[in-house]
Amino acid sequence: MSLLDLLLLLSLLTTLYLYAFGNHRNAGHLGMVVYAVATGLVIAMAGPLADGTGAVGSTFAPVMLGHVLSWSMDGLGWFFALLTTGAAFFASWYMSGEWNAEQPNKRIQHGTLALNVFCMLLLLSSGDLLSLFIGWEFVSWAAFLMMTQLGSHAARAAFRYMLYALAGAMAVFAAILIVKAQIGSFAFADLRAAVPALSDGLKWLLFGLFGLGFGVKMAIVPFHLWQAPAYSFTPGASSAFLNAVSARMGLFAILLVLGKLIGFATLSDLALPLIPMDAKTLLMWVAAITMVVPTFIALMQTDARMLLTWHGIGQGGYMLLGVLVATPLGTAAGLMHVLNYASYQMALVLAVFAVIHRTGTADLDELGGLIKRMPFTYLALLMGIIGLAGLPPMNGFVSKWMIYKSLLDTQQPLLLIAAFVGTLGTILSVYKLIHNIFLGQLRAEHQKVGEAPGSMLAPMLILAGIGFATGFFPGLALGVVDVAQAALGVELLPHGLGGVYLATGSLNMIWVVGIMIGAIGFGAFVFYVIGNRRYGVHQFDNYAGGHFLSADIRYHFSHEFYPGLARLIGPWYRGSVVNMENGLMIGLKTAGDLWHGAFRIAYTPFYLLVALAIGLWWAGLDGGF
Amino acid sequence: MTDAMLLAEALGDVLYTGAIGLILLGLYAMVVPRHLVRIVLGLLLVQSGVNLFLVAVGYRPEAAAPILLGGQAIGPVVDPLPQALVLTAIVIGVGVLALALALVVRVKDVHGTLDSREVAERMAAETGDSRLMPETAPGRGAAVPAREMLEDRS
Amino acid sequence: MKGYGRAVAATIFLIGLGTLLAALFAALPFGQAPMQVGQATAVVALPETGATNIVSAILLAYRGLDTLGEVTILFVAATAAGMVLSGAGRGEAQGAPAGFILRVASGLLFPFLLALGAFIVVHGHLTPGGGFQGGAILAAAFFIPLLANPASPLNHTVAMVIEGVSGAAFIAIGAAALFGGEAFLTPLFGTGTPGELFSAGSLPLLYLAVGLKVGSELAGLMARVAGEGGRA
Amino acid sequence: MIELALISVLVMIGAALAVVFVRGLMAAVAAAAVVSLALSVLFAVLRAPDVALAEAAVGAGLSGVLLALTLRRVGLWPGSPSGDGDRE
Amino acid sequence: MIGTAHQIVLPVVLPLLAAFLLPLVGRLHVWPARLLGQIVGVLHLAVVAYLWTLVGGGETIVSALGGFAPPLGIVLYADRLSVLFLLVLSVGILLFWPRREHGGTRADTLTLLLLGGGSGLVLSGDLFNIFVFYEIVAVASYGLAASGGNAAGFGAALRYLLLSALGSALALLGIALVYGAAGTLNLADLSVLAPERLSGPMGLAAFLLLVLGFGVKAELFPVNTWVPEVYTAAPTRVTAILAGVVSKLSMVVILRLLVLIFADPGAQTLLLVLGLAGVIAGELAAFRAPDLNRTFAFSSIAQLGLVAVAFSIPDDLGIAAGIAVAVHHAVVKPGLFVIAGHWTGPIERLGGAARVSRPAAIAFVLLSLSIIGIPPFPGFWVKLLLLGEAFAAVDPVYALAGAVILAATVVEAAYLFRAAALMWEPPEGDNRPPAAFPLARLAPTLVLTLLILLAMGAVSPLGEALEAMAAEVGDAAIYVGNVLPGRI
Repeated sequence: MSLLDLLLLLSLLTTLYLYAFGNHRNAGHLGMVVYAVATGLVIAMAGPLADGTGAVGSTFAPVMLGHVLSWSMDGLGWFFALLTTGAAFFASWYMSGEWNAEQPNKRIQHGTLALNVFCMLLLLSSGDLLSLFIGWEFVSWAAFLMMTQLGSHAARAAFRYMLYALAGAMAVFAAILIVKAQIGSFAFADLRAAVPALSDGLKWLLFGLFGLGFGVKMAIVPFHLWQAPAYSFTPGASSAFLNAVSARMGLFAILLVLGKLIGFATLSDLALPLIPMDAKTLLMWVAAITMVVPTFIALMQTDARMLLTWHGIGQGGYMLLGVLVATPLGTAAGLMHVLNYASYQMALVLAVFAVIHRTGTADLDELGGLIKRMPFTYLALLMGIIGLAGLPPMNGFVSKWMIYKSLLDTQQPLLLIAAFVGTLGTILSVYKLIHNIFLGQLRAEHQKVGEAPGSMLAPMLILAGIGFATGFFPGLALGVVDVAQAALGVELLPHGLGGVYLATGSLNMIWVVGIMIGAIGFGAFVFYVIGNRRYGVHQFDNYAGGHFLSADIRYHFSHEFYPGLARLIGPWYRGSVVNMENGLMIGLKTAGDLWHGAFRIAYTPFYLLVALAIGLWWAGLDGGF
Repeated sequence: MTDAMLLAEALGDVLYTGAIGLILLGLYAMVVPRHLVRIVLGLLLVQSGVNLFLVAVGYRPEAAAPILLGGQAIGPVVDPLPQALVLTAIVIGVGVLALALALVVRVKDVHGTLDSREVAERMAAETGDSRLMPETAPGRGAAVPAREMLEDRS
Repeated sequence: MKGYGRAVAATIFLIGLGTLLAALFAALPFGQAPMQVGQATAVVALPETGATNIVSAILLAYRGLDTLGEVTILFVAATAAGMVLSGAGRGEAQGAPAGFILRVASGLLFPFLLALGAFIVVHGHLTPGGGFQGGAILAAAFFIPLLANPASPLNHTVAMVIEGVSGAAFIAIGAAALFGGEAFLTPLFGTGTPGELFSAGSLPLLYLAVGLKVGSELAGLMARVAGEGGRA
Repeated sequence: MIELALISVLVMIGAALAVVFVRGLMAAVAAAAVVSLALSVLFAVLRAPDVALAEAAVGAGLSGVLLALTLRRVGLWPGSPSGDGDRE
Repeated sequence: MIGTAHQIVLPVVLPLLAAFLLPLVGRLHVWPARLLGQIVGVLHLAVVAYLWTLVGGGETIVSALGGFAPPLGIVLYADRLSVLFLLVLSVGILLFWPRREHGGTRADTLTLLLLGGGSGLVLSGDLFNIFVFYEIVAVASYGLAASGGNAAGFGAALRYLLLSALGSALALLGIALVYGAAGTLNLADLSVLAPERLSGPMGLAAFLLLVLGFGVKAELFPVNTWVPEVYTAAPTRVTAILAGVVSKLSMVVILRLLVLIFADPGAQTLLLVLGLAGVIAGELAAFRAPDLNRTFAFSSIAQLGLVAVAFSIPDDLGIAAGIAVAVHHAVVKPGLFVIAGHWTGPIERLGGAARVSRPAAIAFVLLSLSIIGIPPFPGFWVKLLLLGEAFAAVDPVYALAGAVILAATVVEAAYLFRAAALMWEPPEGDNRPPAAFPLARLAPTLVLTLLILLAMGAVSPLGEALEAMAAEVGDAAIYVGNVLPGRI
C-alpha cells in the first residue's frame, strides 16, 4: 500500500463517514484532523517527487473493458493536491465551530467537502487519459453537488455550471477518444511520444477540444458565465474551497495535457492561417481577455460574493497567462499565483461569509461601517484585498510582479498592458469592497453586530497571515512551486527566501517589505507622535455641509459606486457573451419545440411515406435498380 | 423472344402495375384522408398490393398450380412458397383488421369522433394532465387547461 | 386550404414512390425468380410429407411454426379486441331480429356451411383450401345465425373451449415429437398413401386444429365487433 | 388469360380508386370487397388456388363483414338508428 | 460444438400454450389464471437460464423444426445474443407483469403471447418466420397499449396499430423482394447468397423496407411517432415492457439482418443516418417534453438511435457497443418509466418530490446518471465502448456521429437534471408536492437500480462477455456454418 493509496483511502472513508454522520457537532474537527493528516501525507510524498521525474503510484489498478486504469501522482499533481488538502483544512476549520452549529445541512456540507477532496485527489493523481477523464467527471459532479446545497438560486446556478461542465467534459471525452483512435492508447507517455507525428489539423483539433474542455472549468472567456453565480451561492466554507481550488483543476489539466503531454512548444508551432498568430499566443490572448473583462464586470457587482468570484475568474487569467509564458519565471509565476490566490481569496471569501453570518447580507448597498464591530474580519479582508490587488507586502504582489516581468522578458508589451489594466480594475473594485462593507457609516440595524467567532476568525486570519508570510518570504512558496515546475520539465527558477534572482532583474521582498514597513512606521510616527493625532473620531460623530448627521440619515456613499465607470462598462455588462448563451438556449428550445411538434402531428404515416420515397431514391442512386 | 415469353412479360407488367397501384392508393388513403375507417381501408389496400406482388414473384409461366392431383408430379409447378406466405399474410391481415376495427369502435365510443386529427388532439389534451380518466365518458377531451399545459412553457 | 396541401404533397411523393417501385419491381423479371427453396420444396414435399397440396405441406410441415404463429396472431387479435371492446357500450343496431328470409336462410345455411367448412378443412392436405379457408367458412356458419337473431348469443364458452383446446392441440401435436427426441412439429404417423384422406401423417390433425381455432376465433372476432363482446 | 388478368387489374384499380375517393364509407367498404374479389381472380390466374380461396373467403367475405359491422356499430351505416349516414 | 437441443422451442411454445389455455382457466376464476400466467413466466425464465448454460460458453443450438433440413424448413437458432435477449425479455416481463385491469385475464394472456412471440422473434432463423413473430409481438402490444382502459389509450393504440401495420406491410414487401431476388428465406442461406443476389440497389431497397417495417417497434426514426403517445397513454408497466424490452428485440432482428444479409456500406450508412436522426430528434424533443413520461419516451427514441448507430459501425466492437447500449437501456429505462408513471403531470409540478419519496428521487438520479453516461456508472462504460468505436472507425462520418452523440449527451443531461433538480426544490407556489410513492410500486425501479449498481462492479467481465458475443454475432460465417454445415 503506497502513500497515495493511503491518501485516497483516507479521503474516501472520510467522505463516507461524513455523509453518514456529518451532523455530529464534531464533524468539523474531525475534518480538520483528517485534512491535516492528508496534508501531512501529501507533504510526505514530496521526497521522491522533487527531482521532477518521480511519481507515487497507486496499487489500485482496475482493468475496465481492457483498459488498465492507473493512478499515480507526480509533482504537478502533488502541487495541486497540497493546495486541495490545505484549503480543505481551513474550510473545515471554518465550519468546526459556531458556523457548524447554525447550518441546517451540516451533513451535506461536510460530506460534499470530503467528496470534493476525494474526487480532486483522484483527478490529480490520474495516471492515464481515461482515469483523467473519469476524475474530471467526478470533480465536475462533486462540485455540482456542493453548489446545489442551498436550492433554488444555487440549484439554478449549479445547473448552469453543470451544463457548461458537461459540455466541456464531452469535449475532453471526444479528445481522448480521438487520441485513443489515433495512437491506440490512453497512456500519457504514448501521447507524449506520438505528438510530433500528428498532423497539424489533428493537433489543432486536440488543442481546441482540450482547451475548450479544461477552459470551461477554468472559466476562461467566453465560457465564464457560470462561475460567479455558482460559487457565490454556495455556503461559506464550501464557497471558499471552490473558489480556491475548484477552478484550478482546469489549470492542472491544461498544464498536464497541453503543457506536459502535447507541449506548449508544439502549440507555438501551430500557426493560424492568414493572421500571424499561433495556438499558444491565441490561448494567451484568451487568458488576457479573461484577466480584463471579468475584472471589470466584478466592478459592477453589488453582492460581495459575486464581486469576489468574478475576480476569481480574472485571477485565473493571470495564472494561465503566467504558465503560458512557459519560461522558468513565467511558469513559476503562474503556479505561485495559484497558491497565493488560494490564500487571499479564501481569506476574503471567508471574511465576507463571516459578515454574512453576522449581518445576514452580502449586499454592498446594505452594509457599511463594520470596522469597529468586526475589526479582525476587517483585518483579514484588508490583507486579502491587498493580495488580490497585487500590492506589497502581500504575496499577490510577488506573483504578479513575476508575471509582469516574464511578459517583459519575453517581449509581449500588449499582454503586459492587459495585465496592468486588469490590475487597475482589481484595485478599483477591491476598494469598493472594503469601503462598502467596513468603512463609512454603520447602519442602524448593525449596531449590535459582534465580531465573528474564533473558529471562523482563526482560519481567515491564518490564511491572511500565510499571504503576508509568503509575501515577505516568497521563497517559502517558490520551494513548493519548484516541485511542480520540475515535473513539468521546465527549468527551475533560481530563488532564495526573499525572492527571485535573475540576470535581468531581481526581486527581494525582504527588502521591499522591510522598507515599506519602515516607511509606514515612520509615517505613523510622524502622524501620530509628531502630529499629535492621538484620539479617534466616533463613528457617528460626523458632519457634512455644516450639519451634524445622525445615524438614521444615510450619507454613506455606496450605491452606484463608480458611476462614470459604470456608464463606460454598462453596455458591455450584459454583452455579447450573455447574448450568445441566451441565443444558444433559444435555438435549442426552438429546435426542441420543432421536433416535439413534429411528433405531435396527426398524420404519422406521412413520415413513413417520405422516408420510403427518399430512401428508395437514395438506394437507387448508385446504378439504378 | 417467343410469344409465350412476351405474354408472360405483359402479364408481369399488368400485375406489377396492379400491385403498385394498390400500394400507392392505399398509402394515399392512409396519409391524406382523416377518417379512421378510410385509413383502415387504405391499410387493407396496401396489404392486398403487397400480397399480389408476393404471389406474382412466385409465378412461373406454363407451370401448374402446386397441387399434385393424383399424387404425381406432372411438369413444373409455380412456386408454392410465396403462396404459403401470402396465405399466412392474409390471415394475419384479417386479425390486424379486426383489432383495428375494434379500436375504431372504441375510439368512436370514447372520443366521439373518428377524425384522426381530432382524436390526436383529444388524446394530447387528455394525457396532458392526468393519466387515468374514468372510461365511461364519451367525447371527453375538452379539457382546455390540459391543452394549455402542452403549449410552450419557458 | 391545408388539406389540399397535404394531398398535393402526398401525391408528389406517391408519384415518385410509384416510379421507384416500378423500377424496383422491374429488377425482378417476372416469372424468372430464382425461387430455389420453393422448387426444392415442391420436389420433395410429396415424398416427405405425403400431402398432395404442396402449399398445405409447406404451411403445416416446412413452415409449421408460421402457421402456429398465424393462429396465434388471430388469437392475440381476438383477445385484444375482446379487451378493447369489453367496456364498450352495446352496438347500436341490436335487438331487432332480422327478416323472415334471413332467419330461414340462416337456418338452412348453417348445416350447409358447417359441412362445407369441415370438408375444406379435412381435405386441406389434398385439395385447395385448408384450415384457414375452411375455418373462415366455419366462422361464417356460426356467425350468420347470430346476424339473423341477435338475441341468440354466440355461445362464447363453447367457442372459447374450442379455441383454447384446438390451439393447445396444435402445440401438443407439435410437442409430441419432442418427447421422441425429434424437433418440434416433426410430422408423426408416417406419410400414408398420398391422395387419400387419411394420409400425410399428422398434417390433417394439425389442419383440423387450425381450422377449428381459426373458425372459433374469427367467429368470436365478428361477434365482438358486432357488439356481442360485452360478456366474453 | 392475360385478358382476364388485365380486366381484373382494371376492376381492382377502379375499385381501389373508389375505396379512396368515393364519398360514402359504405360504398368504400363495398369497393374494398370488390378489390378483394378481383384480387382473388388474379390469384387464380397466377395458379394459386389456395390463396384465391382464402382471399375470397377472408378478404372479401370476412373483412367486408367486419367492416360493415363496424360501420353499423359506429353509426355510419345508413340504416343505423342514431347514425348520421356514412358521410365522413 | 453444436447441440441439437430441440428444447429451444420451449420458450416459444410454452407461453403460447399457456396463453391458449389461460382464458379457459380464467373462466373459472381470475386468480388461478393470473397465477398460471406468472408461473409460466417463471418457467420461461428457468428454460432460458437452462439455455444459457447450453450456449454460455460459445456453443450454439440449432433446431430445424419438423426435422426438415434448412433451408427448406424453419430453423430456430440460439446463440449467446439470442439467449441474452430472451433473458432480458423474460426478466422484464416478470418484473412488469401487468396489473389486474378491467379486462379480466386478457392482459395476462396478451403478456404471455408477447413473451412467446418475442422469444420466437429472437430465436427464429427464417425471414418470414421473423415477420410472423414480429406480428404477434406487434398485435399483442397494440392490445396492451389499450389495456389501460383510458380514452387516450384507445386512440394511441389505434394510431400505433395503423402505423405499425403499414410498416409491417412494407416489411413484407421487403421480404418479397428478398425472396424474389434470392429465392430463399433462411437467414443462413440468404447470407450465402446475398453477395451475389442481394448486393447493390435491390438489397439496399429491401433493407430499407425491412428497417422501416421492423423499425416501427424499434422506435427508429422516422417511424417512431407513436412512441410518445403510446408511452403516455398505456399503463406504466406496459410502457416499461415496450420501451425496455420489445424495442430491443426488433433491434436484434435488424442486427441479424444487417450482419447476415445486408453487410454492405450502403445499409450501414442507412442505419447510421436513421439512428443519428433518431438521436437528434429524440434528445431535442425530450428537451421540450412537458412531462416525465414524454421525456422518457423521447429519450428512449434517442437511446434506440444510439443502438442503431452502434450497429451501423462495421466492426464487431460496434456490435458489442450496440448490445451494451440496448441492454443498459433495457435495464434503466423501465425503472425510469415506473417513476414517470407515478409522477405524472407537468415537470414543473415535481417540486418537493424528493421530500415525499426520497428513494424514488435517488433512484431517478442514479438511473439518470447512468443513462447520461457518467463514470463510474455502467452507462459510462457503454458510451465509452460506443464512442471509442465511433471515433476509431475508418470512415470519418462516424467520428462526426460521435460528436453529435456527445453534444446530445449534454442536452440529455439538461433535461434529466432539470427534472432531478426540481425534485429537491420545494413545490412551486401553492402546488402540492407529487403523490407519495408506495414502496411496492417502486420495487421494480429499486431492483433495476440495484442491478445497475451491481453492474458497476462487473464492468470488465461483462465487457469481455459482450465482446465475445459480438465476435460471434458479427461473423456471418459462424452462423452459416452452424445452420448449413457444409455450405461454407
